[in-house]
Amino acid sequence: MFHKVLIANRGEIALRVICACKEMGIRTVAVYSEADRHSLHVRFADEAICIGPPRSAESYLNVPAVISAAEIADVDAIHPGYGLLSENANFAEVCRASNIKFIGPPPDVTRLMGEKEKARQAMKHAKVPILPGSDGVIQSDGEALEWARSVGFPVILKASAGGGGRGMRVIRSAEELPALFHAAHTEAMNAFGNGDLYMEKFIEQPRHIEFQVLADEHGTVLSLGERECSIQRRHQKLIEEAPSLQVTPKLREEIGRTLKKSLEHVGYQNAGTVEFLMDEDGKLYFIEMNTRIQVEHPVTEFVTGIDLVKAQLRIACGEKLSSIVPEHVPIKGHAIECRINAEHPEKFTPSAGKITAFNVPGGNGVRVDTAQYSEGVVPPYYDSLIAKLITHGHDREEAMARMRRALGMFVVQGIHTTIPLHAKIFEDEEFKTGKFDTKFMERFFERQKSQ
Amino acid sequence: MFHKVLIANRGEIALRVICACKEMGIRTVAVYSEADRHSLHVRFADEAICIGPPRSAESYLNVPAVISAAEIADVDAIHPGYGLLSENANFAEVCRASNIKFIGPPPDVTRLMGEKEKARQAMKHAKVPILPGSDGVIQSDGEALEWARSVGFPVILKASAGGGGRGMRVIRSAEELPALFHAAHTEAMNAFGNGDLYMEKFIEQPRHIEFQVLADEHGTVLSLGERECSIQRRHQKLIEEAPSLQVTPKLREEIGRTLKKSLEHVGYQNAGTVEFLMDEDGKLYFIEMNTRIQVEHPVTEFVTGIDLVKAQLRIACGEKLSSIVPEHVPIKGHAIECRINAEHPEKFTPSAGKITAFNVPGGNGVRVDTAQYSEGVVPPYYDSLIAKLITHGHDREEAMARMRRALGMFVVQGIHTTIPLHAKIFEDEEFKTGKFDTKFMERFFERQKSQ
Amino acid sequence: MTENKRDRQAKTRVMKPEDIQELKELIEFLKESNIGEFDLERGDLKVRIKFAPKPGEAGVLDLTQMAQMARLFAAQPQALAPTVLPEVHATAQAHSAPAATAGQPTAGEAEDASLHIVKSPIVGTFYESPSPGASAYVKIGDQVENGQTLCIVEAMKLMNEIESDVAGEIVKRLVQSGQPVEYGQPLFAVRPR
Amino acid sequence: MTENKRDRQAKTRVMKPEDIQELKELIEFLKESNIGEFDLERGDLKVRIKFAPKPGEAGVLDLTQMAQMARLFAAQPQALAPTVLPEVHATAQAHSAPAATAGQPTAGEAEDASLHIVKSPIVGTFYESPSPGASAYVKIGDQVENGQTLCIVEAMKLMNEIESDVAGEIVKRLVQSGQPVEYGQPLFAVRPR
Repeated sequence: MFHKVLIANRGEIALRVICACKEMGIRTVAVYSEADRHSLHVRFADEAICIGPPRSAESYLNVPAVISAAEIADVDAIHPGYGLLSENANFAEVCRASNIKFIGPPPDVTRLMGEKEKARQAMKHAKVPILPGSDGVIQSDGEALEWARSVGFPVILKASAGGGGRGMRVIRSAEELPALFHAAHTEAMNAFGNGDLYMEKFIEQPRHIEFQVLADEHGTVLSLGERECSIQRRHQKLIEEAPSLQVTPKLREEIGRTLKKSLEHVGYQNAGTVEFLMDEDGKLYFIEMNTRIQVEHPVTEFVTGIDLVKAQLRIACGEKLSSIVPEHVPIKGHAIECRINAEHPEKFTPSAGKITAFNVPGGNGVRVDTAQYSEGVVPPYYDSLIAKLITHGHDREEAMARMRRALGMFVVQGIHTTIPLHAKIFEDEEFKTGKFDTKFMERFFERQKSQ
Repeated sequence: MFHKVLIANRGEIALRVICACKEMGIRTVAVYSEADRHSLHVRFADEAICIGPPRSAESYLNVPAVISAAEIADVDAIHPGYGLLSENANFAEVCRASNIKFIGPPPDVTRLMGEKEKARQAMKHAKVPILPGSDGVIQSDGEALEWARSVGFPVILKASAGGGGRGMRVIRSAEELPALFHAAHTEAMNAFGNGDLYMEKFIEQPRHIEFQVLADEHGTVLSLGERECSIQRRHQKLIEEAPSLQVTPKLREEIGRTLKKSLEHVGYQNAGTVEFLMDEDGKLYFIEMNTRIQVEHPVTEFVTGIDLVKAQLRIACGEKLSSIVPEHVPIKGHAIECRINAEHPEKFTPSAGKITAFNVPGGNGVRVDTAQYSEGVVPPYYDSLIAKLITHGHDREEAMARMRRALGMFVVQGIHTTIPLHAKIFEDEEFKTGKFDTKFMERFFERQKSQ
Repeated sequence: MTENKRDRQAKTRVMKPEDIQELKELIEFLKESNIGEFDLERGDLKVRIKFAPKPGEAGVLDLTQMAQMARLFAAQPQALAPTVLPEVHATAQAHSAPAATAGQPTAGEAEDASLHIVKSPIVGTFYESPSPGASAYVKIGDQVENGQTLCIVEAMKLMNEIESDVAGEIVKRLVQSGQPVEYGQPLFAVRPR
Repeated sequence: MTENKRDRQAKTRVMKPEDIQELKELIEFLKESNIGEFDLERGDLKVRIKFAPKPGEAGVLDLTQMAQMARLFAAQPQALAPTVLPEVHATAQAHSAPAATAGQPTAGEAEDASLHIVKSPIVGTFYESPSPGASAYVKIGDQVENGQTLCIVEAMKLMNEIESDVAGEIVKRLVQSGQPVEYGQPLFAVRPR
């Protein structure tokens, strides 16, 4: 096992990785910016090195500073956490050149998955279902109709030359297609001087569902089931769950098999997450892959009993998946995570400042991942996530009930947080049913307003 | 289900019960003494009623005050927690007379188990193994030898008339018996004017092992496996684990069956714990039964996945065990609990006062049950337990590693706590092996001194 | 912080930690109450309070604030009183009536520090008269003697007569007949004679 | 706190560390409470508290305030420094050498506030000379110019020459050749001229 690992991150995920290392007997090196001098990841690491001023670009994103720190601390490996340098293939390459193990996939795989269209094609090639799109420009309404029929309505027309909704039309039936096609064409021509259109399958009420995978360095990939991440505001996830109520054991099994094959094919390594959209019929379409540990990994840990960060470390050390994870991993109960952000719960303005009171909930079935504390400071330079509150129960009902009581016992003063927003969402009838899609938050805000 | 429950307790267990009630949609009523006005159990209950001055005798142990509070708050039931009124059969009877459901066994069962000798006889009758003792006085060394041979050496002679070690002799072989018998007889005669002696089986290195049971009000009892509680200082438990490394699945099964039969026989109801001593050969001997939820119940919750406090509430409501707990409950992984007491970690003097900093550890596999917080006060009137730190892992190794890192992240300032003591115990080689007995702490202190 | 202040403090250093704690609580309270200036002397107790001129916010104290102040003045075993965790924002904290006023005199009375508060020595239900329909033991304006029964608090079907622990005039009854009361809850304000 | 202040404290030393801690807390609190004046006498207790006129409520920052805060941070990294969690008692915290002195002048140097500290602008390894065996760029007592190379900090196999940002006399070298240094770590104390 590694002797010493540098954690190239901050906040709760840095502390999460430090915890895993400590439990495995690995020495830890924290790096920090001047704004994070009093952070808990600095406090609880075995060593800590200041790598720059507050701005991320000059500290946490400063590759030479991070690598230098790794060199002077003489570490075996770097864990990048999420965000920051975690999906930077160049950083992974510099690590390799510096003879430091980057805990994540090889640079070329990161690079492949980073280029969306290439990733799409790679996955399509490996028989992972992707959102159908026309191969290039659709020339006529006749061709459009043919293509639409091949994937089924609704479809969406988009202008090849532009964005912003111009030249865009959702088409729900063959009857309305010709008129909409010509309208879109004209609009695109007027807006961009180019009337070219292409088409995609359109999902009216998509769910965001993602699959957690682990892959060792010996060619074996395993899927650990899915997470339901449809509760988002402006594409920022707020609440995540595992499992998804919409994913049957059969579908989970099926996708798991497909992912195993396709990711073994591309030579994937370490932890990763494959994101899908689910349509109203429960069909999944690949969108993209995140080549790192994910914010919401604890819900998977709760229902599988597998410590994903420890698994990352063991994989990076060359261990085989078969010695880390049982071949068949049953999904046990239901877990939900709320992201507690330092934001105004209605206006969503960031709320930096000093925390004057901080009481985290505990007790049965409750997990809190945070690097904050009473008298700690939320600096204005970084993302607003200050804590993750995760609950587990025998079923979704119990996990929700637990979350309600835990939210009620989570006291943060001195700054605004999204705790009150979460408390309201957990009282929402639509949320309670579990039948929602990525537009849930829009409807939720409408309901709140009308009250 | 109950509409409203009064929690006749304070501190972490009061909050624990409040959490369970909240998750079940039951309204909660806290009672508190003047010293606990700012406690979290008061803060987080739906209602709170001051029942008296700081001294327990005038508040938490004041039956009329508690019952009055229950009446003015119009509750359906009272949960007594542990300690205080929890094993007071008279209180349970007053509850019954006041038409308030006492969440625990019926008064007569509590009373039976409260009288140790009667409890022993009842269990013996039901074929539960008890520590063998002579039926009354042993008249001669010949009779002593015969009895000793029937139970096997070592045995212990005790004076019928007294205590304090006078007239007491441990006998390890037949050869030394006659001399020791006469010495004990003479000593007892000199000390108490009465030379009568009786004998018991003697266990050189006993382990303290207890079994958790649940019993519904329809005659069904289920054992949920054991806890290892040998790490004690002056009969106060410090660390508890589940499962015990010394209990084989076969023994667990066997004891479970025996307890089921015997407790169904005595008409046991609700949660309870059956305490045993284990001898060097792994044989168990009944000592006593605790007719309440236990401080260390979370380790059982971690390895069985069963919420014991919720089970108590559902049982008290008349639910059948079969609808609460699966018939076969597998033991999953290993859990350990450290009792964090407000005591000096070496001198064990109580340390009341204001907590100036309080950072509880979180993350994967860590549970904290506490009613304390930064700026909270530990009053000098009650027991010193301020928090329970519980970790879970795939095996004992992982649970211990987790405990080490969690202890390192548990910051309490302003008062002394046993956290540093626990940290040292978890570095102790004997502790790490898991091969210890109730005299562990004596040896541990010796080792510490010699360092 | 300025050295100035530190020096001044250093000279006046006769404060125990508990005192500082009390002061902090007092200041916290004054701030919440929007008070601009506050003087206090102890010898024969003088108090001067000046509210900060702030339009829109009334300079009126609510019940709990006033009670808090009374507690601070009383300066009794509260020395070790903890900072209360601030209110949760997420879920409503619907504390029952008795809890709200727990052990503290209500606004009207506390204004007049010369009043004596008779508190309930037990948890139970308050009744002003010996039986339904009967006239009250005492009414506002009555002169009562030390030891005179003022009311009943029923607990566990037992009618407990609550006696006055002072002689004087009943100025106010602080609870309604039939209302549940907790330990230490103020029942009557009495002007001692 | 600066050494300056520390000294002054030492002189007026009639206070125990706990007292100072308490006082600091009190002052911190008064500051937070926006209090302008505070008097206290003990003989028969007099208290006088006067609140400072509020320019705007502190506490939660909005966007514009945040920008302000960002500037504050930039100007003076420690300005808004949070209370540090007190040391853990359980496990030893073996922080590496660079962390220990992170960004702060060490005792000896800081005594003289007139000294200028040259800090490392990057993380790396400090070398006093251009190559092993060569003589040091500068030694104690040397007069240096603004922009003159003082040392090398090696980062990722690159030798970065660190220049003086002041003209004056080298009073002390604060790190050993070959020692790892972190961002902002003091390297030299220079007496400006």
